[in-house]
Amino acid sequence: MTLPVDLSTTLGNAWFPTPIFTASGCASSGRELAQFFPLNDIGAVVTKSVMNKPRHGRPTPRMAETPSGMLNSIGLQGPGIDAFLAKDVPWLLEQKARVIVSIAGETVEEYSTLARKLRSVSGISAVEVNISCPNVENRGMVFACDPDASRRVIDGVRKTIGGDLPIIAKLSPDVTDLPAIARGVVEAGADALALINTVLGMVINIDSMRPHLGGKTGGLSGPAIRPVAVRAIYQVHAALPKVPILGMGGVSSGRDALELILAGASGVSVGTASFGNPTALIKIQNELRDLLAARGFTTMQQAVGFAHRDV
Amino acid sequence: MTLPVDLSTTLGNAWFPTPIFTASGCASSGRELAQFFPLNDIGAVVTKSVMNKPRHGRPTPRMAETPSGMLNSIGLQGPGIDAFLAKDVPWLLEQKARVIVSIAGETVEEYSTLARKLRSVSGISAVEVNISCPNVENRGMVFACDPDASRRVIDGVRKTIGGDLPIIAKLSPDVTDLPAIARGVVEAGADALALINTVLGMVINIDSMRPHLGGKTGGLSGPAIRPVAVRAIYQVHAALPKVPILGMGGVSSGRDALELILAGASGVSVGTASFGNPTALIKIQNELRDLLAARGFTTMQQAVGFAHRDV
Amino acid sequence: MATINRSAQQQIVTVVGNKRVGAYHQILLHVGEIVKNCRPGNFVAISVGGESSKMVLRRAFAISRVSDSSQYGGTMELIVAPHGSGSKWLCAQPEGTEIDIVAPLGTAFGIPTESVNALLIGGGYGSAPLFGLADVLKSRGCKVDMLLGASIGSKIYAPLEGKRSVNSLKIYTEDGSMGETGRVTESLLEIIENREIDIIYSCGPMGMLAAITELVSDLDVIHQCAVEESMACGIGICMTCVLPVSNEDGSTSMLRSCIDGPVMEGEKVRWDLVGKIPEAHQ
Amino acid sequence: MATINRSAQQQIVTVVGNKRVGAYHQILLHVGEIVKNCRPGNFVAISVGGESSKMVLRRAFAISRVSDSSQYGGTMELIVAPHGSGSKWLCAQPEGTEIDIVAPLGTAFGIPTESVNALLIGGGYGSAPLFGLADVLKSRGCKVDMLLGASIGSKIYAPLEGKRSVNSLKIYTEDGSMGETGRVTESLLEIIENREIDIIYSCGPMGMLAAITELVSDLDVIHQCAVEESMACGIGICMTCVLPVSNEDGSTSMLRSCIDGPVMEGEKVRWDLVGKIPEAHQ
Ligand SMILES: Cc1cc2nc3c(=O)[nH]c(=O)nc-3n(C[C@H](O)[C@H](O)[C@H](O)COP(=O)(O)OP(=O)(O)OC[C@H]3O[C@@H](n4cnc5c(N)ncnc54)[C@H](O)[C@@H]3O)c2cc1C
Ligand SMILES: Cc1cc2nc3c(=O)[nH]c(=O)nc-3n(C[C@H](O)[C@H](O)[C@H](O)COP(=O)(O)OP(=O)(O)OC[C@H]3O[C@@H](n4cnc5c(N)ncnc54)[C@H](O)[C@@H]3O)c2cc1C
Ligand SMILES: Cc1cc2nc3c(=O)[nH]c(=O)nc-3n(C[C@H](O)[C@H](O)[C@H](O)COP(=O)(O)O)c2cc1C
Ligand SMILES: Cc1cc2nc3c(=O)[nH]c(=O)nc-3n(C[C@H](O)[C@H](O)[C@H](O)COP(=O)(O)O)c2cc1C
Ligand code: FES
Ligand code: FES
Repeated sequence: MTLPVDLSTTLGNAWFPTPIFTASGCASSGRELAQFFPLNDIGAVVTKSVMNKPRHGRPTPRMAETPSGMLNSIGLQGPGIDAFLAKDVPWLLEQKARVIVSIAGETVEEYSTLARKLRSVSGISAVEVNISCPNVENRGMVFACDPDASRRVIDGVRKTIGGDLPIIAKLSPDVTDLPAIARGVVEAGADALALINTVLGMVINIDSMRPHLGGKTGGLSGPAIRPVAVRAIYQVHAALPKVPILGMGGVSSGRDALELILAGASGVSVGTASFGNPTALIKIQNELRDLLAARGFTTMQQAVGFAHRDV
Repeated sequence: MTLPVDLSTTLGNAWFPTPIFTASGCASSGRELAQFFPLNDIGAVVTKSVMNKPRHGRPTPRMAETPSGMLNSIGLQGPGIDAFLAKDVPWLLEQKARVIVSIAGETVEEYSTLARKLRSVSGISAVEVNISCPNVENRGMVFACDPDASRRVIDGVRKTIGGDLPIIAKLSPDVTDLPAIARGVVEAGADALALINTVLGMVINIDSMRPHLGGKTGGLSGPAIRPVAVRAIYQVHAALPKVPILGMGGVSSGRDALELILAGASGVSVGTASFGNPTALIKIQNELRDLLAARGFTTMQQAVGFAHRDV
Repeated sequence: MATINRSAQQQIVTVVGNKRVGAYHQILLHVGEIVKNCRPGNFVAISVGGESSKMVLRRAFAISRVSDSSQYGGTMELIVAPHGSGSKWLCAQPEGTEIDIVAPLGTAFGIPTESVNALLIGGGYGSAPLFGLADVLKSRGCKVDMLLGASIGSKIYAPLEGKRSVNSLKIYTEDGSMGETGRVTESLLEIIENREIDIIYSCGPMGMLAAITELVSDLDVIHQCAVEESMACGIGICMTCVLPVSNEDGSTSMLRSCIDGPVMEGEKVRWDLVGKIPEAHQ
Repeated sequence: MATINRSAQQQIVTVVGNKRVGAYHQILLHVGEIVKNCRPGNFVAISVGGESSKMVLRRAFAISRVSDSSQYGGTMELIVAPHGSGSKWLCAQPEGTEIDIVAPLGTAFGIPTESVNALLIGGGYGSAPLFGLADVLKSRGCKVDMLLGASIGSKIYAPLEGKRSVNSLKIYTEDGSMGETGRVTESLLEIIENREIDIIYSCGPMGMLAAITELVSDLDVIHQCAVEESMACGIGICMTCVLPVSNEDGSTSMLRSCIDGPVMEGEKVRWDLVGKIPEAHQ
């Protein structure tokens, strides 16, 4: 197939043939989607956020469908970093997939430990640091909602991991001043930003008349939050035009991906859309290529942040 | 018609026969909806936020439809408080509607001025203070995003308006710590809280490749944000169980209204749903009555915050 | 305002016809009694997408024609361009589908009390309400000429039956695929002069309405146009559909095109300020 | 896991039948070649609501039966209860509608290599996959008895043709409106003993599956059950559908019921921990 448009992109020093990635937690470790398309066809697989130890996650029910979206409260169920590095990463690299490992912790220390374990692994493209986790050292306040704690996490990861592997800090939209949080983590050493994690929400079951989710609150994702994602990306790109952004939030078509790119995203992760359509990533990638071509772009990079141009 | 369930509710010392109200800015001044049902049939008409002077608002396009929602950027177009009090309030009172006047300002002083002009008007049930407005004295930072500024607005209104008229402070969900803002305005004299105003969002037009709205960003409303509203109401009711909440955000059926009530709302405003269905308020009110009856409630009040009960 | 939307009703109605006509769909709705209150210029607001729709807003369409004598009782005809997801959904509805409408909404074209010479100008599907208007004008003894324009021939809507009430019909397309090559404004001034036009009724893209207003600004001719602004509610409660309109005192108000329109006096609309805020420009 | 979902395909298929049967809809899909890979116990995940749907997730339904010989080529039958908005939408689709499916998904019932005595227990629409299973078991020389239960008679799904492969069929309803009054667990132990049952296959509400597991826990009988957890993706990528399942070493893992199920060994599921977090209870 000939590429009419050069879709390639970079985040820090990592290169990707296309800007369409999976979203952390929406592709498990990659194997399950490989049934539907070769993982090598998309830009990268962003793996489910892994913690230091194995973890059961939250009780069921873990999801509720909402208008044009869904709530989830998985609670970071996973095998722990050691099993993950032993089993999942080698398999992904065998598939020639580009791999971005997402890590999550409950303390600043846990993030550094994860970074240390990752440092020696070769073949990984980048690390995404999911800081939308409760900080057990500060009354469970989510790291990403606390400018100081977010900085310290990224600072710890940067110092441990050394200078090579790009660090993508993934932020929560549930804050008063997102550009301030973004600036803090960039100063602390993040090479790129992932925007946005889910929006905190809740559904009450009107039969049991209690919160529907086992974990009470959950994260809202899907098309419902796309306007929030576009705003977040636009705001942060305006404040920090040189910092690459991995955009996400409700993308389910090439049109949506283009919208995030025009707002300032250099890459686009697709989460919830894969639940409704296992081949969503391929469809989105193809549609994006056509839309870029129709607008006269010869490279995807030309479109990044194009909505900010002067009149 | 016999009422199998007593739907009446109170916010501070104001009494309403039903908990279903219009939402500010989604019923203009009431006249237009009166074409479709008697305004006296619903709990109250919350009028469009009025400022001290007449105002043109933001340039068009002022709206974009989004999945299960919409963005608006009206920019508080309106006739100014004097014309409003002269023309609109008397007409509403003539219809025997309960009236909640929503006010908005650009400075703490403007809110106090509005409160002073309202003080002498009789027949009004309550004043809703929309503090989701840019504060011109602080780099345009929205009052509701600044704990200190929100307090000062409510404090000014309370002092000016005296002790009688209930003050409902309307908060924005776009903050890191909503219960903290809520606590601040209650301490400053708010009798009740309105939750939630729209969520900040943006749509990029993929043809012009620029922000679609004349005002660039807009407020997201409709079913898409309902999980955010439920979470906000639940959180604030848990933190301040004695403070009545006027809930809103994506309510378009009795089921939705019940969900907000179970989370902790004593009243429910309906906004965007009226755009899709001019008789939405009546439909919602009837459905709510049936749902309450089916669950064995004899009064609406019994259901307020019911999802918080101990096991 | 007291008289606006006075007879608006919300009703579930049945699609009794859906036929492709060029680039458009001619959709016939069985609406019953409502037809009695529909005037040329009024519009209908329609719920789209069905019960599980992610589209929360109604779509506005000009009422092309109503009839009370057909086999179905009161029917309403719409000419719909499949544009975005809502109008495409409507165009895909087969006969028998039930849809939720609110109608009639908005202002109507003013009908002169004497017999005058009227020129009706339509752009694209903007011609839809003009044929019904022509009928009314003709029945009042007016002479009715019509100009229709579009980018291409398939976007000209000019039904055979519609031409009965029209004295002359001239068609323009930008690509020349039908009628003359060019726009409806091409020889507008000559036509007005030659045919001694007293009143112009126009409906079509905002650019066309603005251009007509500009051309006739120095003439002693009335120009009523049906504007089209993006609408969220259609009934005056959301303030999204505003247009800058001159007041008597020279100031400008942002008026709702759904209830102070869609039919407005062309010369009162501040076309130069559309999409801007008046303050900054006074 | 390498073998799970190996033959899953996403495909647009046509509804070729939609018939009400009691409280359910029997929906027939023309799916073509896919039928070759469908085994009793597998399920299908269906997009609902059409193009402008606000429902973003697929709905899971057990494959009731597949056939490759009918007039339509390969067809798949589903028995759907109109429950919430998605299943109601599916039940409202007329013949000719195109829908987007992913199938076959998940584990299948294990088929014994020798001829054994099998007892099939279905609750509500849970009986749907059991008739196809009965066919397979019978063709392997097994003796197949069946118990079906539901709250009311209209929720018993027991098609005439389905009974061919069944040695005996006993029906229970809680209100007594069909068969015996009571639940399928009523005389379960006697039935197992009298009929010398070697293996139980069950499908139905989680409470029923748990009750059966409990009852047979001391017996030397295999129990395979098809579980039903709320699913967001159906293909193993979201982790919403997990169930606590015992490992060999006595620890508990949260396994995905969409790819490690829906068919699981009843005794391995920690029914007491469903809806809880294992750590807190070990
Ligand atoms: C008074 C009036 C009369 C009209 N008459 C006709 C007619 O006779 N035939 C016809 O084909 N079209 C007509 N239109 C335009 C028609 O309303 C739009 O094409 C339609 O709303 C687009 O909806 P969509 O879902 O296809 O597009 P989308 O772009 O998906 O619509 C998104 C949102 O924007 C609004 N919107 C988008 N474009 C317009 C527009 N041009 N006007 C108003 N709202 C818009 C929609 O209501 C919707 O809320 C009329 C519009 C108005 C205001
Ligand atoms: C393996 C499996 C096989 C099934 N087989 C059948 C069958 O043969 N016939 C039948 O009628 N039903 C079956 N179900 C249940 C069916 O999936 C649900 O009734 C359906 O998803 C409800 O969707 P809704 O839109 O009607 O309800 P809603 O309550 O609106 O659904 C909301 C969301 O929750 C999910 N959900 C709700 N209930 C269930 C449930 N019980 N199981 C899984 N997801 C759920 C839906 O997928 C959706 O995402 C099966 C479920 C599973 C997991
Ligand atoms: C079921 C589910 C699980 C998720 N798990 C993670 C996770 O482990 N780590 C993470 O950083 N984000 C996680 N997310 C957030 C997504 O990566 C993404 O930021 C969000 O869902 C918005 O994108 P979408 O609308 O395309 O899904 C999860 C989202 C969902 C729906
Ligand atoms: C078009 C529009 C205009 C609005 N104007 C106001 C306003 O003037 N003052 C205010 O406090 N809220 C305003 N709101 C917010 C609503 O009152 C409400 O808080 C919000 O829309 C959420 O409710 P909904 O989802 O039911 O619309 C406006 C909302 C919309 C959609
Ligand atoms: S469309 Fe809502 S006021 Fe005109
Ligand atoms: S439903 Fe998504 S992992 Fe099972």
